Formats: sequence, C-alpha cells, structure tokens
Amino acid sequence: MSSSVVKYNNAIRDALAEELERDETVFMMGEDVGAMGGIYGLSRGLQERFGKKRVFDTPISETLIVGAGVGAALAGRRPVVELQYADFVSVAMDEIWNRAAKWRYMHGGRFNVPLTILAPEGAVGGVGAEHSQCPEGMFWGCPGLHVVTPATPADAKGLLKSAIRSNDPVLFLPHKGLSTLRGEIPDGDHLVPIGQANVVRQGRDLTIVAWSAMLHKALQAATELSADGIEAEVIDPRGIRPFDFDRVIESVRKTGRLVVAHEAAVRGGPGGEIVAEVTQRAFRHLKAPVMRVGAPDVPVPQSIRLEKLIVPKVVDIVAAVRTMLEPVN
Amino acid sequence: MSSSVVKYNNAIRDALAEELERDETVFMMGEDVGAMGGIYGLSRGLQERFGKKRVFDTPISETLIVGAGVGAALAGRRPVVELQYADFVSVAMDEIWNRAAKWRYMHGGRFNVPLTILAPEGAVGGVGAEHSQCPEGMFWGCPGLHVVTPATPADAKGLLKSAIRSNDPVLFLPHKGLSTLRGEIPDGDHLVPIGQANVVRQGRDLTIVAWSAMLHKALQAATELSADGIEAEVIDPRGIRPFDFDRVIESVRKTGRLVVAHEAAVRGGPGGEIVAEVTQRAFRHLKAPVMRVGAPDVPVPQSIRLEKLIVPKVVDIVAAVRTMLEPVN
Amino acid sequence: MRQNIREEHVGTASNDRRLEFYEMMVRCMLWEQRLLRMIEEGQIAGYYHPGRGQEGVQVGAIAALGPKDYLLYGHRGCGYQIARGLPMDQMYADFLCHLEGPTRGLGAGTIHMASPELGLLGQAGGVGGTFALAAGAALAAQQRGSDQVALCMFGDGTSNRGTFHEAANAAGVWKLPVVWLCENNGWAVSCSYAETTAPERIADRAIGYNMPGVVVDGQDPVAVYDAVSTAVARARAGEGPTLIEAITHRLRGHYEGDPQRYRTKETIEALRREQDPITLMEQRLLADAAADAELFSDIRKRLAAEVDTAADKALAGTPAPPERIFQYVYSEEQGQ
Amino acid sequence: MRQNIREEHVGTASNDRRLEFYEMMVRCMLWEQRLLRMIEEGQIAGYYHPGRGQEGVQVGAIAALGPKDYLLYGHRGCGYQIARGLPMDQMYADFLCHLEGPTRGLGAGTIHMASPELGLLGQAGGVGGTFALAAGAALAAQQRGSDQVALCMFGDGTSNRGTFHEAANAAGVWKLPVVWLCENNGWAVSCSYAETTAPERIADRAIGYNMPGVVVDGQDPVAVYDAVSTAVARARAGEGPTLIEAITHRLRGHYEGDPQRYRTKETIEALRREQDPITLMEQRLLADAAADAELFSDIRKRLAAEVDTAADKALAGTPAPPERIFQYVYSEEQGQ
Ligand SMILES: Cc1ncc(C[n+]2csc(CCOP(=O)(O)OP(=O)(O)O)c2C)c(N)n1
Ligand SMILES: Cc1ncc(C[n+]2csc(CCOP(=O)(O)OP(=O)(O)O)c2C)c(N)n1
Ligand SMILES: [Mg+2]
Ligand SMILES: [Mg+2]
Repeated sequence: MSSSVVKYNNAIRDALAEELERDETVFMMGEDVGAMGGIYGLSRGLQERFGKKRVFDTPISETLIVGAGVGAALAGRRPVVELQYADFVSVAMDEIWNRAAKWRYMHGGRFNVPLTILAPEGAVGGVGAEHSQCPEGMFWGCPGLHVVTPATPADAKGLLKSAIRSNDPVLFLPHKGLSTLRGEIPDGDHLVPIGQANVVRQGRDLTIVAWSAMLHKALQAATELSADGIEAEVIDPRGIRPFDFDRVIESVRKTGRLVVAHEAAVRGGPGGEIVAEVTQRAFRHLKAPVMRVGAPDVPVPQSIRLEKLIVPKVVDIVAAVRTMLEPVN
Repeated sequence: MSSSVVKYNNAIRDALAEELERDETVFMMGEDVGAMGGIYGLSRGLQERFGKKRVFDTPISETLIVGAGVGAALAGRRPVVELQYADFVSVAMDEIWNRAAKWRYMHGGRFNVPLTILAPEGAVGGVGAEHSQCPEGMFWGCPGLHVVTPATPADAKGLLKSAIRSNDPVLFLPHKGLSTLRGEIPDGDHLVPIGQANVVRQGRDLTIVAWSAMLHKALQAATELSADGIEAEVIDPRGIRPFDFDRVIESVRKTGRLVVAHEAAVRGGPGGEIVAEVTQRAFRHLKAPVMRVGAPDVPVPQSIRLEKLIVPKVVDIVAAVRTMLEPVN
Repeated sequence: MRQNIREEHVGTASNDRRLEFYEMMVRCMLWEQRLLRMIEEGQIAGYYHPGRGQEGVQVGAIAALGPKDYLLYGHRGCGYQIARGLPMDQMYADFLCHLEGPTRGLGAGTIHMASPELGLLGQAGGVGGTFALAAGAALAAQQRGSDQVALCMFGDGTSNRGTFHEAANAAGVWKLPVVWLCENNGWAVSCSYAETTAPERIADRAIGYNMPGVVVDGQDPVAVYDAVSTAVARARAGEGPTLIEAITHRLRGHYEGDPQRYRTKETIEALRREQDPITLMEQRLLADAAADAELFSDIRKRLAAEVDTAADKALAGTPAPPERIFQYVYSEEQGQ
Repeated sequence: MRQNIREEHVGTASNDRRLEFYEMMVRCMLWEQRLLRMIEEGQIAGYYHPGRGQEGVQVGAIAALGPKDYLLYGHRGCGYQIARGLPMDQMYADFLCHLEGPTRGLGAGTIHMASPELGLLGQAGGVGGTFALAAGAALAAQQRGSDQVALCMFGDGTSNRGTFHEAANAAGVWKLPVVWLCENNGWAVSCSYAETTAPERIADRAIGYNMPGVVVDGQDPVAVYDAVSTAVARARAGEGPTLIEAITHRLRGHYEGDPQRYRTKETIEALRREQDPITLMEQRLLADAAADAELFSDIRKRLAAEVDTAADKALAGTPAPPERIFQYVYSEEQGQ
C-alpha cells in the first residue's frame, strides 16, 4: 500500500476534507474556523473549498457550539464542532456530559448523536492555566462518550475519520505540540478504529502506556533504556474511552511492570483508572507497583520556563522505570 | 462534653446559622434558598432569621451563582452558594474549575477565595441521570479546591463550619439520602478539620474506605463480616481533596487488604486515584489487589427500581470482601 | 410602548377550531388528573411538575406546527406531548417505567419522551439545556433547505440561563427557523418573576437578538396559536426567529406535593377561579352560543374514558428488566 | 430610535483634563510599543493582544472610577492596568515572568495582574469569565453598604457568552452597582461583528436586563469618561447597573503576529489614519489651540523615558524560581 508523509495538523485537515467530501451531512463550525481556518489552522482552506454552509464561524458561545452540535446531530446532521482550546470543555461541560453523552440513553435509544468535538489540548508555549490543560481524565466517567487522543499523523487522520463516522459523540483531542510532526499515512480511505490500542514497540521488561505527545517521549525513553538492555513495550491506547484494557493487561502479564505516563497531573489524572483496573486484573503478575508519570498537582504555570518544568519529560519516564527496576530492599 | 442528637440536614442548617451569626461577611445565595429554605430545606428559616440581605434567592443562573460567589469572595465576603443538585457542577464547571480553584494561583496569591459551594448529591428517589450523580471524582484533579463529603450529622456540621471558615474554595457535597439520619453532635462550636480521615471502626483483616452514604453501608458490611470473624477497619476520608492518604496507608500496611466503596461508577470514579496511590505506596503490604465497589458504567437510570439496582449495596461490599479473602488458586 | 414588541390580543378562530382546542386542553387536564392518581397511589416515583393551567399555551402553540417540525418541550406537565400526538398510554408507560414508554422503561419524572417521527427531540433535566439543541435542530433544517421549524418552549425562570443568550444570539445571526416560546407563569419554583428576572417583559430581550418580541395571552390557545403561527411562517420564509412570551398561570405547585408556602391560598384560589384556560374557553364558547354545558360534559366523559383506557393499557405493560440499565448507552453497544 | 438607548456625543472637558487623557493614552501606547520590542526580541512568550487603538476607551473609563472601586479589565492590551496606576515596571516584570510582577513570576500573555489595593480583581483566561465576578464584587459592595462600584470591561465578541446574560440579569434584578462597558471594536479574532452578534447595537441588550443602554464614541476618552461617570454615579446612588457600548477600533492584529487575513491592508491603514484616538485628541487640542506639536513631542519624550526606565528595572528583576510552581495554590500551603 502506498503512503505519504504528512504533518499532524494537515492530517486532521485532510480527514475533515475527506469526510466533508464524502458525506454531505457533515459540517464544521466553531470560533474562527471559517475564513481564518481555525486558530490552530485545522480547517484552513475548508470554507473556501466547501462553502460557508459547510464550514462556518460561530459566536464566542461554547454552550451553543456543543449544544447546537447535539441538536443538529439529533436532526440528522453529522457535525464537527471545534472548541478553540480543550480547556474550554469546562465551559460546555453540561452540554458534553449531560447532553451529548446521555441523550441517547435517557431517551430510550431513539436517537444517535453523531457529533465530533474537536479541541486541541496540551501545554505549549506559555499560554497559561486555562489554555494548556489535558482534560481527558475528566471524561473517564462519562458513559455515552468516546475520548480520543491521537499521537501521530496517521492516527490523527484515521481516528478523526472514524470519529466523524461514529454514531456516538466523540471528544477528539489533538495535541497542540504535535501540530508539525510528520508521519507516514497510508493513502486512500485511512480509518483507525476507536478504542483499539496500538503496541508501538515490543519489549519484555516492562510496559509503558502513553498517548498523545507523551507517546513520543515514551518511545524515546524506551530507546534510551534499550541502550542499557532494558526493553520496554510501549502501548498507545489512542484515547481513554473505550480503553483497550485487554491489550494492556496482556502486555503487563508478560512484562510484570507498568508505567503510565501522561501530560496531565498525576493526582486525579487519567492514569489512576488505568492503574486501578490493571492492578486489579493483573495483580499476581505485577512485580512492582504501577508507576505514574505526570505533572504535579498544580495549575499549569503560564511562564514558559515553569511550564517546561511541570510537563513530564523523557528523563521522568526513564527515572520512573529505573526506580521500578531497582531491587527491593 | 455534652451533645445533642440532630438530623443531618438540621446539622447543615445549624452550621449555616452559626456561621451567619458568627461572621457578618458570611451570606448565602442560591435558587430557592430564601423564603423556601432550599429545595432540600438546608436553609429553612434562615432568611427569616438573618434577613434578605444575608440569605437570598438567585435567578436560575448557575454560572452567576458560583461566579458571583467568587467575585464576592475576592471583594471580602465569605459566600455560601447552593447548587440545587450536585449534578449542576457541570453547568458551572468553568466557574468552579477555572475561577474558584485557580484564581489565587494565577494571580500570585494576591487574593483568598473563601467560597463554599453547597450541592447535594446522590441517587435517591428516581430523579434521573441529571439529578442523581456523585461528581466528586471530577474534582480529584482540581488543585486549589477542597472537596468534602460528610457522612454523619456531626461531620456535616463540623465540616461545613470549617468549609465556611476556610480561606480556600470548598465544594461541600452532602448526600440527599442522609437528610434524615440522626446522630450525636457535640454542643458548642463543633469543627471538623477538612482533609482528616476518620477511622470509624478498627479491624485487622482488611480496610474499607468509604464516605458519605456509602460509609454506613460499609459499617453494616463490617458488622455482617464480623459475624464470620472477619474484622474490617472502616475509614471515612470525609472527602477527596485533600485526601488523607497517610491514614489509609497506615491501615492498609496493617491489614494488607483494601476495598474502596463509593456510589459513583467504578469506571472513572473517585476510587481509581485512591487505588493507584495506595497501591503505589503500600504495594509490598498488599495481599490482594484493591477491590472497588461502585455503580456500573452507565448514566443513573431514572426508574426507581433500576436506580436501586445500580446503587452499590451492603451485599456488594460484603461480596467484594469475600472475593478478596478467597484463597488464590 | 417598548419598541419591537407587539402585543397579540385575543385571537379569533372558527368555532370548530375553538372546540378542538377545548377538547385538547381537557384531554391534557384529564390525562394529568389520572397521572396524579397514580402518584397518589404510589405507582410512580420521582418529581412531577403539573401542567394544570398552562394547557392553553401548550395546545395553542403546538397546533401551529406542521408534521415535520421539531419540538423541544418544557417541563411543565405533559400537554406538549399529548398535543403533539404521542399516544397517551405510552406516556403513562413511561411514568410507570414500563417498556412500552418512549424511554423503554427508564422512567419519567424528568420527562425524556422522544419520538423522531413526531419531531419530539426530548428534554434536558437541566432546565435551559435545550436552547442550543433547538438552535441546532433549526440549523440542520436550514442546511437541508427544508422548511422545518424548531419550536422551543421554556419557563420564565429558565430564560435566565446563559444558554438562552448563546442560542438566541446565534439564531438571530443565522436567521434560524426557530420559535422561542416562553411560558411565563410568574414563578420559578418559589421565586417570583420580579425577584429573579430583570426586564419588565421577557419579550424585551428580543431586540438584543435582533428578532421580534411578542407578548400574548397564554390562557387563550387561539391567541397563542395565532402568535406562534405568525412566527412559524416567518421562520419558514427564512426571516429568522421570534421570541414569544405567553403570560400564563400555574394552578398547582411547582412539583406535585409542593406546599406552596411562597404564595397564599387565596392567590391560588383566585387563579383557579379566574385563570383556568379551560373554564375561560367554556365561557367564551358559551357567550358565543357555540356550545352548551351538555356538550362540555359529553366531551369530558368521552375523554375521561379515553384516558382511562390509556392508563389501563399502560398499567398492564411490562416493567423494564434489569438489562435495560445497560442498553442504549452507545449506538453500537460497545461496553468497556 | 431604539428606546432606552442614549447616544453620548463628544464630551467636553477642560484642557487640563484632555491633556491628562492624552498623556495617559500616550503612556499606554508607548508602554505597549516597548513590550512589543521585548516580544520581538524573544524575551516574552505566549500571546499578547495589543491594545493599540483602544486607549481612548480604557483611559476615559478608568478615569471615572474612584480609588476604592473595582475593575475587571479586558484582554485588549494593558491600558487598563496602566490607567489604574499599576506600576509599569511591575507590569513588564509579569510578562518577563519575574518575581516583581503582580503574579510573582507566573507570567502574562493572558494577563492576571491583580492588586487588592487598586481594586484590580484580575482576569479570566476564558473570555467572559469575569462577568459573574464583577456582579459578585458589586454584590459585596452593596452588602457592605459601601459606595464602591465595579467596572467590567469586555469585547463585543465576548458579549455573546452566556455568562454575560446571567450576570447582567442578576445585576438588573438586584440593582447592583456595576458598569458593563463593552469595547466594541467590530471584531472577535477573525469574525466580524455582523457575522457573530445579532443586535444592531450591543446596547440594545440593556432593556432585556432593565438597565439603561448607552452608545459612546470610544475613540474619544472624554465622551467615554462622561458616559462612565454618569453610570458610576447611578450605581453609587443605588440605581443599579448600566450597559455602555463604546465604539472603538483595534489598529493591530488580534494577537501580536496575527496576519489579519480577514481584513484588507487598506482597511487597517484607513483605521490607523482616521481612528487613532491619540491622533484624534491631538487634532482636537490643536484645533482648540490648547496645545502645540512641541508639547506633544515633549510629553512623548518624557513618557518614553518613563517607559524605558520601567522596562530596564523589570529586565533587571528576578526570574521566578522553580518553587514558584508550588506556591499560592492554597491559602495555607496544604499539599496533598
Ligand atoms: C440548570 C438547572 N437549574 C435548576 C434546576 C431546578 N429546577 C427545575 S424546574 C425549576 C424552575 C423553572 O422555572 P420556570 O422556568 O419559570 O418554569 P416553571 O417551573 O415555572 O414552569 C428549577 C429551578 C434545573 N432542573 N436545572
Ligand atoms: C471562553 C473563551 N472562548 C474563546 C476564547 C479565545 N478568544 C480569546 S480572545 C477572543 C476574541 C474576543 O473578541 P472580543 O470580545 O470582541 O474582544 P477583542 O479581542 O476584539 O478585544 C477569543 C475568541 C477564550 N479565551 N475564552
Ligand atoms: Mg415559571
Ligand atoms: Mg472585539
């Protein structure tokens, strides 16, 4: 199969374009997504190509953006709505949590809610506590919703296309720090199923679960560790709902050790649920307690220097692994 | 020290009355909290006693309720604001998460935010998916906020008084199902510090962590198990932020077994963080993986019959304990 | 006179039409009466927000919709669904948590009765949660180039939610085919209009969204029908949204069982005497000699029987089995 | 004429006052100019939203406040803080993430400069997050029986947030001493007013909250000063809130670096030529022979030196140490 090298953000744009092309019920709206093409350029050129009826700006009204997305979905459309920053999920939390996710269940399955919420996440460039968060952990307990966090251009494209085609609401969280990352994408209608983990690297000594920007740090950590003869298996769950526990647990049964690394804070972050479930189901196989790598329990400081200090780094993962492998005294 | 027997809801009212009496900067606002005394009666009689300037109704405007609470706190008052249902934290999520919790940090500690948000939680009486949730888990990762969940009249009173006096924002979540529960409360200025766990029952065989309505089921389970010679230590953390990990871990080091029981769903619920941290810090002491007891991964069904099926019961805790104590094969 | 606000006066309609409205209002009233008995008898749990007194708005408004239009209804009773044609037995079934109800046994209280066929899109438990949904449904209609309209009904208290502002503004900008219909009964639970809602009239808010504001007598279904019909016609013609404020009265408590300490017995009794839309319609029909007491009594008897049949059918239905808990969370029942 | 909306015309003021405004506008402009150099030189990260062109609103409005009043400022530049008297070196320090800044090294970009002494309550990164806070601060003032007023400034795009509706309604009902001042520059990032905001004028929204609506020329600080003074006086007298819409223009991009593809170079140039509030004030002062070119040049030189001194002082400050990350989360540094 032939493939092309594409940048992460362009992969997202290609996914949007292909789905807008493919299905006339797909449309996209959000603040500045029209002529400007979105503040992160995810929809650049799409209004020009598909017209103002398909790709258009909204007022600064996040409850309207998500809520009207739900309404349009109920009325037969397949909306993609953009929140300028993933942090703004808190502005539209009621619409995501209680409208999008629960509508189908509460109304006896009479409707589907084929809504995609696109919201870039991550601490990049010193934009402060309200424009830098990775909020996926808030949605672990949100039945009815899918939550997706692509780490590569191929996944960004394939997962977004799956999200748009899904009949259930999907919170799609690309990482701002990956926007110019290049990667191979198979040509043609590239789809990646939602909820299927990706074993990105094989290894026998321990398992690292990491997604989004963190996956790349995990892979780098794995390379460093490999120089010392430590072989890490690196798994990208590609999101947290649904979560491919089976794949992770299979790996942990083999390696006996697990590190979960994410950009959000450790305390109350998305890793807790993974640790709890994996420990429950693979307890007898664990040679050491699961370690978590993540930010400290503070808001993201705006100073770019301080921000860099709280965002977990390759060395943090390496250090966690080394601690874990130390003989117990 | 003398004490009186008081109902849970009356204890909350007493706490409000005492703090309104004690500090003239304290006031309370919310939908129907004035003449009606709140839909759950938590402020009954307070407007009559303290006047409309101290206890008053608001429009149906949850972002205003919390946000104006923050503003008034910045401007020197000590507001108590009520959300009619804890579920409505999602409506004011941005105000809780990004205003109340982060304001101090983001603004260089120039202000305190002495705000109490009172919001009854829990699945009681078939009021459906949007009026029954226990949302504390959503705030595990919310630095700057305290989250408190009282299980007894004494704690309801003592924790609420501490919350109102705290210079930091507190999300105070009484349980609707406990409203008529009676309990002893020491007379006088009864304060319970925020973030201090309560070892409610001593035991050697396992530890059960449970709070709010679930605590009582845990205690009942402990009594049942005791008949079979199984002695459970039952710990009420009294909330989740700050969480008294030291106390829980001390107990787990002794018993080697932990069950975490809460009313929210297991998947993505508040238990995950507890399991992750305890497992990390007490791994070598654990004879079995930590078990979680909670609701299934679905919205709360409105049917009172179905609701009863998803709310965890005494038998569920007992069953978890028995499974845990089974010899490994 | 406030600029941009039009006052609709008592509408005119044929006798047949008025009798239709009368009959539908009585149906709603009797349906509720039977439901209240079920509540009293302990067959139904949760809160119910009785609609008694607001049948005029609900019946008049919904009669102005075409078969393909969308309806986002309010929480004040069940007149909306009945007027829209949802079978009454299915509605009881929902309250009884029987599988035959629209929610397939999940239960009512907070009502979540949806029907794609009838354009009933359902309801949010958080009041004001449907404003944006109505805008979205109208947007879908506009995109399709259909002439469908979305009618969104809500209470005066609910109009203070920020979601109203966001949805109304977008509707104004995009000229969405949506009709915002406020049932202003002067109360939000225990809070009076004046204590919680700033403008003299809700319709005063229309100009802020560049749409016409209309005030109408909600106790007269004909007046409401006229106002909503005009708004629906505007919407269909691509001229955008309208905000209608129907002045109405709630004759019972906020929820069934509400002791209503916030208003006097005398007030309530006076309202029941003077503001019952069914009585008012009877008086008008009598005054015009368009009907007599016997006709009213015949209609009531016939509808009472209809309602009883529906109740009996529902009561004989199937309680939702435990499996229902796990159904319909996702379109493809993907578990975790 | 829209009812309830008053148009303020060019205000009158003494020459001294006008020169004061002129000087303050120049100070804001020069302060920003120096900041932009720091950005260019890579000393500052994050986004900055230049205020160039809107100094007239900010300077005029803030001059109308008393020393104990509260200010919830907007994100459009830093004229607010300068006009309120926050030391300019501390403001640079914030952008440089130096400990001497109000955030004690946490950094600006999204500006979080607070000062209890100056009644500067800070800013929310989510635009529109301060509406409710302003209402709350005004509520506190009202409860205390003080005559403090809260001034809340925001952009036209931000007025479409639901939080505005909720706060404005409460302010109207409770007659809160708050002044809502919209800086309508016709754009929200790349979206024009007409494409995203329904009413002809933002001030049209006032009647929906039972408060006066006022439209004022934002390029004239005297007119803004007059309008805000009137509103402040109303608020102090217990007569409640006012909504003021100041028509203004943003002469640079939304953020520094914005290529502004959404408007033409000609438009921008015309705005800069015709709508610069500093030039306009110079023209008026010259026309009235209240100043001459030399005076302007003297003022500019003096202020440029003031600004440079502030910048130098800030640049010599102390970068926040890593510990800052963990400070000020809670009032009693309780860790978890
Ligand atoms: C977001 C939200 N806030 C509060 C409530 C609780 N509540 C339910 S109905 C109601 C009153 C609504 O008043 P109004 O809109 O005037 O309608 P009415 O009950 O008078 O028909 C309230 C406060 C809710 N369900 N959702
Ligand atoms: C809740 C929220 N939505 C979106 C943004 C991103 N954003 C920042 S400024 C801005 C435009 C604001 O426009 P306006 O209120 O007119 O002010 P102006 O920039 O024109 O001064 C947007 C969309 C944000 N910070 N917060
Ligand atoms: Mg009402
Ligand atoms: Mg603007």
